[in-house]
Amino acid sequence: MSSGNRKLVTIITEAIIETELCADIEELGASGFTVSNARGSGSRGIRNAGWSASSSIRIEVVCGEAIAASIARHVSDKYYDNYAMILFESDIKVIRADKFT
Amino acid sequence: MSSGNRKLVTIITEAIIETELCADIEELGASGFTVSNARGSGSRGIRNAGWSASSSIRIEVVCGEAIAASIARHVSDKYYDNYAMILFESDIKVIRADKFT
Amino acid sequence: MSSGNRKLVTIITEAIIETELCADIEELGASGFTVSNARGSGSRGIRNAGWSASSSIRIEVVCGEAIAASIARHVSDKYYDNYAMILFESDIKVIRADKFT
Amino acid sequence: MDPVIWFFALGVFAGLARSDLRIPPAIYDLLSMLLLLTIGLKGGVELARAPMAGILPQAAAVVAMGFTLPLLLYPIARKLGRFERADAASLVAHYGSVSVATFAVGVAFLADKNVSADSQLPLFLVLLEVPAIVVGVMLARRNQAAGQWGRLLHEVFLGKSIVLLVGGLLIGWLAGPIGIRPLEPLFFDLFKGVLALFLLEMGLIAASQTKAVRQSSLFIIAFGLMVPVPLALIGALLGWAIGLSVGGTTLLAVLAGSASYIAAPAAIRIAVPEANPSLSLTASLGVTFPFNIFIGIPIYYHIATVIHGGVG
Amino acid sequence: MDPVIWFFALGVFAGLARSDLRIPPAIYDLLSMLLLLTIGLKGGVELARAPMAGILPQAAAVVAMGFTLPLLLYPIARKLGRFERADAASLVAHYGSVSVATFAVGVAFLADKNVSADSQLPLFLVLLEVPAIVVGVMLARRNQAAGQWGRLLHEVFLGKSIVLLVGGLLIGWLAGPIGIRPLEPLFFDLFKGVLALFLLEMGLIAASQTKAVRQSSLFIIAFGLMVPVPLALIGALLGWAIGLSVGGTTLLAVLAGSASYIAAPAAIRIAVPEANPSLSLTASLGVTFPFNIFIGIPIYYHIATVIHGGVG
Amino acid sequence: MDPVIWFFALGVFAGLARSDLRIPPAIYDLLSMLLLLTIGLKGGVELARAPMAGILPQAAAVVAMGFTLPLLLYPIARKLGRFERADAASLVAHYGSVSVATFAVGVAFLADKNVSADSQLPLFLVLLEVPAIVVGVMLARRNQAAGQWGRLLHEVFLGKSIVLLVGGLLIGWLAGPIGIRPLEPLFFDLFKGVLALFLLEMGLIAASQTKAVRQSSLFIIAFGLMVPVPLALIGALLGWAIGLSVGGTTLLAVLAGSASYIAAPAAIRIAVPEANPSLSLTASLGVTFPFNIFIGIPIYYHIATVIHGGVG
Ligand SMILES: Nc1ncnc2c1ncn2[C@@H]1O[C@H](COP(=O)(O)O)[C@@H](O)[C@H]1O
Ligand SMILES: Nc1ncnc2c1ncn2[C@@H]1O[C@H](COP(=O)(O)O)[C@@H](O)[C@H]1O
Ligand SMILES: Nc1ncnc2c1ncn2[C@@H]1O[C@H](COP(=O)(O)O)[C@@H](O)[C@H]1O
Ligand code: NA
Ligand code: NA
Ligand code: NA
Repeated sequence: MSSGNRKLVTIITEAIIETELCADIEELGASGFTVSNARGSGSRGIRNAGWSASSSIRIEVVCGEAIAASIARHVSDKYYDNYAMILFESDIKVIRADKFT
Repeated sequence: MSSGNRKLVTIITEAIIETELCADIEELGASGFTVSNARGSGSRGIRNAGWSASSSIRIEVVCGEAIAASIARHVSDKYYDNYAMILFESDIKVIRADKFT
Repeated sequence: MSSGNRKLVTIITEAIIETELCADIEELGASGFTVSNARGSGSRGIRNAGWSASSSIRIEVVCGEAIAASIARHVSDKYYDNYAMILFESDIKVIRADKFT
Repeated sequence: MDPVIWFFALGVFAGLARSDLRIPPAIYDLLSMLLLLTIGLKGGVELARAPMAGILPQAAAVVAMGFTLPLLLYPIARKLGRFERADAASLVAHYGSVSVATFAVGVAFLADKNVSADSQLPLFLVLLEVPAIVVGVMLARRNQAAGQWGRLLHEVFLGKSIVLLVGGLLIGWLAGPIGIRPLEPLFFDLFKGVLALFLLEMGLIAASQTKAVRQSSLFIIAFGLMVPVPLALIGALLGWAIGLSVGGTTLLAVLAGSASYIAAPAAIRIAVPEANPSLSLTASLGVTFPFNIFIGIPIYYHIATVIHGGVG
Repeated sequence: MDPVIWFFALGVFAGLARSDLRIPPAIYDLLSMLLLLTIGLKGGVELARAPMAGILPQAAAVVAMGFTLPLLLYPIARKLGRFERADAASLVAHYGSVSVATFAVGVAFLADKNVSADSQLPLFLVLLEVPAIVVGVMLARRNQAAGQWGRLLHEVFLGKSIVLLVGGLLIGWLAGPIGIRPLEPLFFDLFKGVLALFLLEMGLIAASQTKAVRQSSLFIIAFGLMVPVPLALIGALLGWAIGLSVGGTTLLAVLAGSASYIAAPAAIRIAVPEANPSLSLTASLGVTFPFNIFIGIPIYYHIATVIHGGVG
Repeated sequence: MDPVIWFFALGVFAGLARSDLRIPPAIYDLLSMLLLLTIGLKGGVELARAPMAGILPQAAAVVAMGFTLPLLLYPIARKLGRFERADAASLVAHYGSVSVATFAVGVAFLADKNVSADSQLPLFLVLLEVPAIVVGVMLARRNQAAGQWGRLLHEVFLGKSIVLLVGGLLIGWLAGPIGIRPLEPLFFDLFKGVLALFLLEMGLIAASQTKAVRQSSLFIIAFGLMVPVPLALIGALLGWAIGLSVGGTTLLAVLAGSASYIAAPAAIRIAVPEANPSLSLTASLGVTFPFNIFIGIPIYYHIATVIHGGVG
């Protein structure tokens, strides 16, 4: 069981950009991503899943430091100003680390 | 892209107190929160989303150390004894850190 | 409010093994677990919740280092080769730490 | 036996046999929403036909019963059950309040027998949901802070079941028998089918309670089995006394003999969080609900016909 | 008043009173899917009966109106509202486009009055959804990159509402009045009930907009209240001019006077992300939608009868 | 062509065109639950009418076919397809087992043609679901631990599709044609509409398989296209031999020629996890399902009429 240190990048944002954002993440070199539904409140008001047009998603990406940095940069440049969004990063240890670039 | 260190506070608890708990969190000074649905099992038995009255939620709050501590204290004082609940904290790095108090 | 350091083990895998995997986790000594629904993409292709037979789940377990290690070992031995799955671990601080073995 | 009851049995079987059959929560919400609106609309349409005059004193009597039943049960729970005050209060709140699903099965039972019921019963269903919860909370904490009470009453009166029932009543009453016609295919024609699916889910839930039932004290099981008939008898006598028909008397008995498992648990969880929620739920959902739909309702109907001199 | 409107009122009440009543997103999706398919199928079946000959020039006129309305509104938003270009463009895209739920309430309104409408109206509904969005995006960015346009048109033309409407139209047209019969119980008989549940949710959503409405500028509220009738008048005149019946004229007025809150927000969110989405949504959902279903539709029907000389 | 088939086509189109049309998983669960219960209930009601006497030997013959078909296919998958043992076993388990949705389309097809079918077919549907899976697992691992077998049989026999089909059969049989009447509006009248929505989702799913189909070996595509008709022919001959009507013969052919994509994938995923799930799924869902509903079913009906001497 090879295990190693990686970054977990979490993005919470509007469901409407799911397709585009996931495509961007793959393009930036991440080996995968996980999406789940969420709702919440932040600087740009309440976002409630009760009405599909304004629901949120949480995207998680396990990746190396370099890709994490480039996701953070790209995503914040491209979307942050116009879409409700937060992005954070934490340190994790993954098993079978070799499959995460 | 300003980034900085913050805490991620995660609370897993009963769906029935969502409204009240979220109001408390905002009152304690957090700039936002994210809620998603969950199910699980712990010291207070199985909680299955199949029956709405006993489903769980997971609340996540990104905030500074002081607010994290006050959330932990307040929430555990007010709810821990009577509601199924766990609470934990981890270190994260957020982009646009200035917006998280 | 006693608080202490623990591990958060996160497993993202196929929904079909939820029952079995959760039973394993309890058997390995974890005091509980939390499950939520997800979708995603990884080395084994796209997994979309749109069709129930191929949806994913995310399981989180709060536990001590020893149990975290045994979960990682057991799970990766038993499931990793045949099921779409990733597993990672992070450091957290929990309140009422005594209840997490 | 009415086929909808078999759906309950199917759910219990699937649950006990650990089948992977599940009703998604969203579907459960849809089904219960449809049931509540249907009962409300049906009652409202009937009320539009009936003279409102005589209903007020009847309603007052029904509300009085709602306050009385939990007070009758409380000593039993404290003395015989040796329950802490919070747990006893929670239990009597559940049994004083009512179960919409049991009521719906009662409605279907009467429809099968071609027995009609008075139009005000859905109104009584609404009226009976609240008083027992209030009594339960008062028993648990006599010096409740005022702010908490506000929140509790809000929770109960604006809980979705009351909003949908009362909303349905009003809409049915405003629309009347003709205005409601375009809504009938969804709300009236599908009623039995929707009830069947709902009972399938109820069966799955009841099965998930079996472990709790087995672990619970004998008292809880005995309570769940033996309390409904006496309560229903009180309901039936009251129904007869205030001049309801046989059908109406049966349904009032069903309401009195049923125990809440939606409104009461939610309200008590908030107002009396130190009560153990699984105690009351085990009794009401795991014992009394199945008892009522299989055994209780036919008994209550029999009681109603006897009281009305229908036998002999 | 049509009882489905009361469901909207019930939703608004529940939302304002902060009831815990919620429609799960999956159920909202089911309801809107059923409405869209029903409208499409109904239109398709009617089209199968009608001669297609005269429809083409009518359709061209309707599309022309779709391009014109937002251009008429744009100066108002810029000058009177003092909006930035992006916000003004977003607003006129919403009001130039159409609301399926308002259309459905219009259809139910006419059915209640036993007024029949021309079969091509669902087709016009589809045709009117797109042009205003295109105009809005062009107003916001005249030098839009070509790649973005591709994505936008894809988003709009293959958005689920158009796919279901056009798909329903085609299937209804292919199946014809007889082939469609086995589908009628779900899609036609349940229509009003489904619409009622949908409006319940719309009421909850509208109530959640009240805070936004109160915080928004007076201009937005005035815009939402005063723009629909003139727009509807244009629609009614066009309907009369191209030879529609009173019913068809009413529905074209409804389309013109309604504002989009599904297709337009989604498309604009992608094509003009710097526009503040809550401005347009507050106006269309929080102000214009309730205005139209309570007050607007009867007015538009009155206008249509007057134009057709039906009064006097 | 039956309009429900167009819904499948609409789903495929929307999926290929990357529309944002999605059916929420909870709705998919509701639709499949309704279909399974409807088929079960319908069969049960018919069984209540029919004499049970002759059915037992027929059932035995059908089960024997269920064990035989995968054994016939296995050498093809191993020799011609050069598949590993696990993958070949998985593939034949899928094709030996049956597809409820294909069966439902077959039922709708016959209803359109006013051809009635024998009442025991839903029973045969249940009986055919299991044997092929058992054979597949035995082919994959001859020395399977006993404990695993227990779990597998549990998974299959208590999987939700069998629980709902058998439960529906029993309830329909207990209720009989009169007792079932109140359930007809939901389960029988809406059947075609529910099937239409279900096929819309199936179309979306099939479209999502196109990438897998394109990437898969030619063998998988050829297998998915060429195996159904011979299998269906076997089914038709057996149906004729055991004395079924033309309708019943057609449906048994449909069952034989269809491939499972719900029960089998789930069971095989657990019992033979080293098999690549996308191979079998691509064939059964991406190739055989569309083939059967567009082309196969009419052919099987033709075969059945020819065997019964209906042509000439
Ligand atoms: N402090 C926070 N903690 C947790 N989640 C947050 C926080 N702030 C914002 N969010 C989430 O991120 C989404 C977008 O945030 P914003 O762009 O600030 O409106 C919100 O709807 C929340 O779900
Ligand atoms: N060790 C654990 N790891 C992950 N989640 C847990 C754990 N213990 C409890 N939970 C979650 O927290 C909820 C409440 O826990 P408890 O109060 O211990 O019953 C459970 O239903 C689980 O969802
Ligand atoms: N790099 C990643 N980051 C986040 N989630 C991932 C990643 N790789 C895989 N996953 C998730 O884990 C599931 C199984 O991964 P795999 O076994 O690689 O197909 C995927 O469907 C994703 O939900
Ligand atoms: Na009661
Ligand atoms: Na408009
Ligand atoms: Na087969």
